[in-house]
Amino acid sequence: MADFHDVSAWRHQTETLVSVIADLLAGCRHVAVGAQSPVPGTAALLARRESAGALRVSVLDTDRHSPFTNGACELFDCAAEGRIDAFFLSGGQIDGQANINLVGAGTYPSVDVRWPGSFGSAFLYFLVPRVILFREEHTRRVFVEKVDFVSAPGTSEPGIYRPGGPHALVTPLGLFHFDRERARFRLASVHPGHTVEEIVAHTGFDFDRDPAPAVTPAPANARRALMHEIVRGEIAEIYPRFAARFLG
Amino acid sequence: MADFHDVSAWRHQTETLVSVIADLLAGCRHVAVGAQSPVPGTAALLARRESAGALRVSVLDTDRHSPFTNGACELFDCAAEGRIDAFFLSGGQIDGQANINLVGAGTYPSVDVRWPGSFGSAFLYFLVPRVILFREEHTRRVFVEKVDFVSAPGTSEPGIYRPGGPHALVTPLGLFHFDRERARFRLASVHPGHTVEEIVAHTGFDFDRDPAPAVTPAPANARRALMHEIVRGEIAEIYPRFAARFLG
Amino acid sequence: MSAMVSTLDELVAGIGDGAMLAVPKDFSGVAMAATRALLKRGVKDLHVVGVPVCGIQVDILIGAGAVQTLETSAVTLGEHGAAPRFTAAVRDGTIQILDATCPAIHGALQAAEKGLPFIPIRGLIGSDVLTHRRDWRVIDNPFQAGDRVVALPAIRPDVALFHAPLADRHGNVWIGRNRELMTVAHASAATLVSVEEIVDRNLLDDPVLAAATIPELYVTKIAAAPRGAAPLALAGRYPADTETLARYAQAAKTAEGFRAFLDEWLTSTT
Amino acid sequence: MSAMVSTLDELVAGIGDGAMLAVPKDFSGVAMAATRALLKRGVKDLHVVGVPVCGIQVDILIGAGAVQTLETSAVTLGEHGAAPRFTAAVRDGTIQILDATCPAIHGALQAAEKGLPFIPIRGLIGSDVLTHRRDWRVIDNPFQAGDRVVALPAIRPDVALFHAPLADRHGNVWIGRNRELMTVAHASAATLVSVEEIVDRNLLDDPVLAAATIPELYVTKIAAAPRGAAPLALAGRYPADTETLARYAQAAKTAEGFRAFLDEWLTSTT
Repeated sequence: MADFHDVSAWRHQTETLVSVIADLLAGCRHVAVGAQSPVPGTAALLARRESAGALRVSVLDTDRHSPFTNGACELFDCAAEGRIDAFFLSGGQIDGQANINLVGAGTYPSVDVRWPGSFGSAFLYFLVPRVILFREEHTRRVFVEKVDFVSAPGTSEPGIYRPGGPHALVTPLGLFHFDRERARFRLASVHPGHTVEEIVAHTGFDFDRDPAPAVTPAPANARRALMHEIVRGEIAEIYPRFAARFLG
Repeated sequence: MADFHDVSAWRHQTETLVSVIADLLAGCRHVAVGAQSPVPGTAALLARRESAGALRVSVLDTDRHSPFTNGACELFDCAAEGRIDAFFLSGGQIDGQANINLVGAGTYPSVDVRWPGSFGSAFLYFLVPRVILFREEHTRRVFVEKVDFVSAPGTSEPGIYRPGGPHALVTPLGLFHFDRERARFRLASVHPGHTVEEIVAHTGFDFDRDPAPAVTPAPANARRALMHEIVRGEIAEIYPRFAARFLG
Repeated sequence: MSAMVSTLDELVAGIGDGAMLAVPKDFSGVAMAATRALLKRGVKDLHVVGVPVCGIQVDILIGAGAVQTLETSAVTLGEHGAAPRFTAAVRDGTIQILDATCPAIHGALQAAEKGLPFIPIRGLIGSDVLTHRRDWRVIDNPFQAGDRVVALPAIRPDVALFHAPLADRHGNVWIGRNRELMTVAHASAATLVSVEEIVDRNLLDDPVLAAATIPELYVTKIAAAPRGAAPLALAGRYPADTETLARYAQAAKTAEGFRAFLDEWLTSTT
Repeated sequence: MSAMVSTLDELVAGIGDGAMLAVPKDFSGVAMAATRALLKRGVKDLHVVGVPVCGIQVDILIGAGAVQTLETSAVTLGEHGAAPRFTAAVRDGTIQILDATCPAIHGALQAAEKGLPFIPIRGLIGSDVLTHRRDWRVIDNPFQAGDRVVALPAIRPDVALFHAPLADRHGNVWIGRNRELMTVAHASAATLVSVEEIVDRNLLDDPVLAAATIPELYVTKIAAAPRGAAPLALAGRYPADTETLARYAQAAKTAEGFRAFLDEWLTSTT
């Protein structure tokens, strides 16, 4: 699904994803994004522009866009102090309780497929109030009923210190909100050109939905223009390969 | 006792104290001294010269003589890691179990006489292997049977993590070693010009002693010459007022 | 973001009555000019945390009646002797004193910096420092049976106030080797900094300066205050004004002498 | 103290078989040239700690059979994809993997730096990261009934090995913003550093450089190695050699391809 023969279709989809994610950042004061996350990065910079500077965006592992000067621990310390409102996580597997698996498919430790590892997820998922799950592959291989390894759990028992957790899941097919009380996703909108049936067919876990979910609104022209400006400028500097593909 | 009408007597005594303390540092790799501790500082620099550079001396709160670059916590972290072999402590009161009181005389908290506070003693006394107690006033007011407030205890119960503790006590009258097993001081030598009786008369706690304790040896001429050279050079830079008085 | 730059009066407006206020030791950048502005405005019931010890700044705050609680490892005027107003206040019972030990202050601030509820510390067991700290606990080392260790709750100051050599208009503050200032800025809800000099360029653009710079993310406001640490020294900038320090040490031995010194100091500009 | 300055071969002589070896992440100064010297000499049974993640360096060490245990939060070649020798070794069960999470590695090293037996950390409870770490414990927060928190034992590496831009002949090493290198140097019994450049002046004499310098007190040996992080980038000095990294990512997909790459790399000089 990540292989687009049609670059313009990819661009169109990417615009939708960026727009959806930018909306999810409304009201945040500080969002951190990884150095290899161009779509969330573009969305964060878009949201910053639209916030008239009220939103701070930190791009990790870059000298110019990271505010951190206290070494590699500072992102985590900063999150634990409540100074980061939103962050992005993903997973090789994500299940219906929003558990994420960044370690591998199969039986741990000698898994059949090994992924890099949990990174900071087992910490940040607990501490960042608005964690947005983002995955560009929407298949039953990714969205499973139960992950094989819990890098970080979607919910915690009462009594566990957990100011943070999953807020939403964004895929190329749709946007889901996560209900922490019910520990379930609810389909919030279906992206243009896709259907509920398609989402159900490609999702391995059960989720809540309205009889007729909304269609994700296409970004307004003004927002699209702003997006292109950001990609030409700030994004080209941080994620040059993504920017080149986006701009053609 | 700190008021010397006779400066040359003070110089003579100071030479003895410096010499005694330098001997106590034999075999150390790293000694730390405070920025307001000229006698221990001179002794440490003397021991460094005599060690042919094997002894490292860190003078706290000085830019040039402190090796620390990680802020005010680094001395304590460094000690806790076992990287500091010797340190100096003192006390408004010191008792026969080597408990030290840097807080005040009387009933805490509204003590009759308040001193500055415990500084790092409640930590360093546990962690630095060779803590040398140094006090330039030898009176029953200082050397009491039992301190009114334990800033840091001389000994600990079995099971308490304590690689460090009191090694010796140096005063203008004599040198005591501390026996951690017995939790008692033993008079090791009496400084020239003083007597056991004088020490007993001015010490408020009971201590062990041989029937005829040794006399503290006067520093050899070579050592005295070296000491003067150090005071003129390194010490004059760190403790200018002390150096001026010492050199006349 | 020149909204970061304020006057000294605006700076100290961020310190309310009853605030927990963290201040550094004499050699790390004490905001004396800002302290004067604070006392001129009037402030009371402060819970002062000395990181890890304090000197003339806190002695003046105590003498002026601005301090309710003091948590510190020591108060001293250094070579100028005892801190007279502190000593008198302890004797008279007019402040609450929470005696600590230096690494406990550092550790508890590092716990706050890391968002930890507590941090363990070695030492202390068997001391009266521990005995009188009802807010500390002795716990078992979970990795070694029978090994007990002290647990310190995190210290989360409302405000950190200090003085630094250099800042930029964005609010980035260069602190040099006084790394504990970064810890206290991370640990505190608000950080107020007076500086010798505010420059136009962005300190984070210089990789050498950036390495010892507190990012504006943690800084609430800055104010220019040349010689803002005087009469204390600022490393690399100016030495201590020993005459004024000695005069203070002498004057503050009595309440009247202190009051005369304070009146003069509050109306002076350096 | 030019006894501090050695060749790369002498530097890595300090890493014995079975050592616990701490290495930094790709953007913090990976000692690639020193790693080549280490593999040329031959080393085995390493317990590698990735601070907090690792990349091509550790993938090569694993492929060469030098690693027995790997403690890390991730192994990845970044934009070049999965780490093939790591992936194969995990699948085949030829290394022991201790999966962690980034702040747990940092916290456990900070515990060692502070001489603490353990340090608490938030998060983790309910994850399989915790389930599989028999060396971690869940304890009660002594300050709040019912609040559980994970306790991590200190990580005390035998050796830290990394690459930095600058050192002096005394062994003082400037690290810039990569402050975790100071933590790992403090935490480790020995610290070995390759550097781009060794200068004659004392870095601690410059107050701006000193603020981001690891003092020689913590440094065991240094060796000059221009472009010593290549093919990885060194911030402010040179970019990544993406061609070599891509070639490695492709070659290492098979054991044979890896062996051919390794043979070539061990005999090359850059």
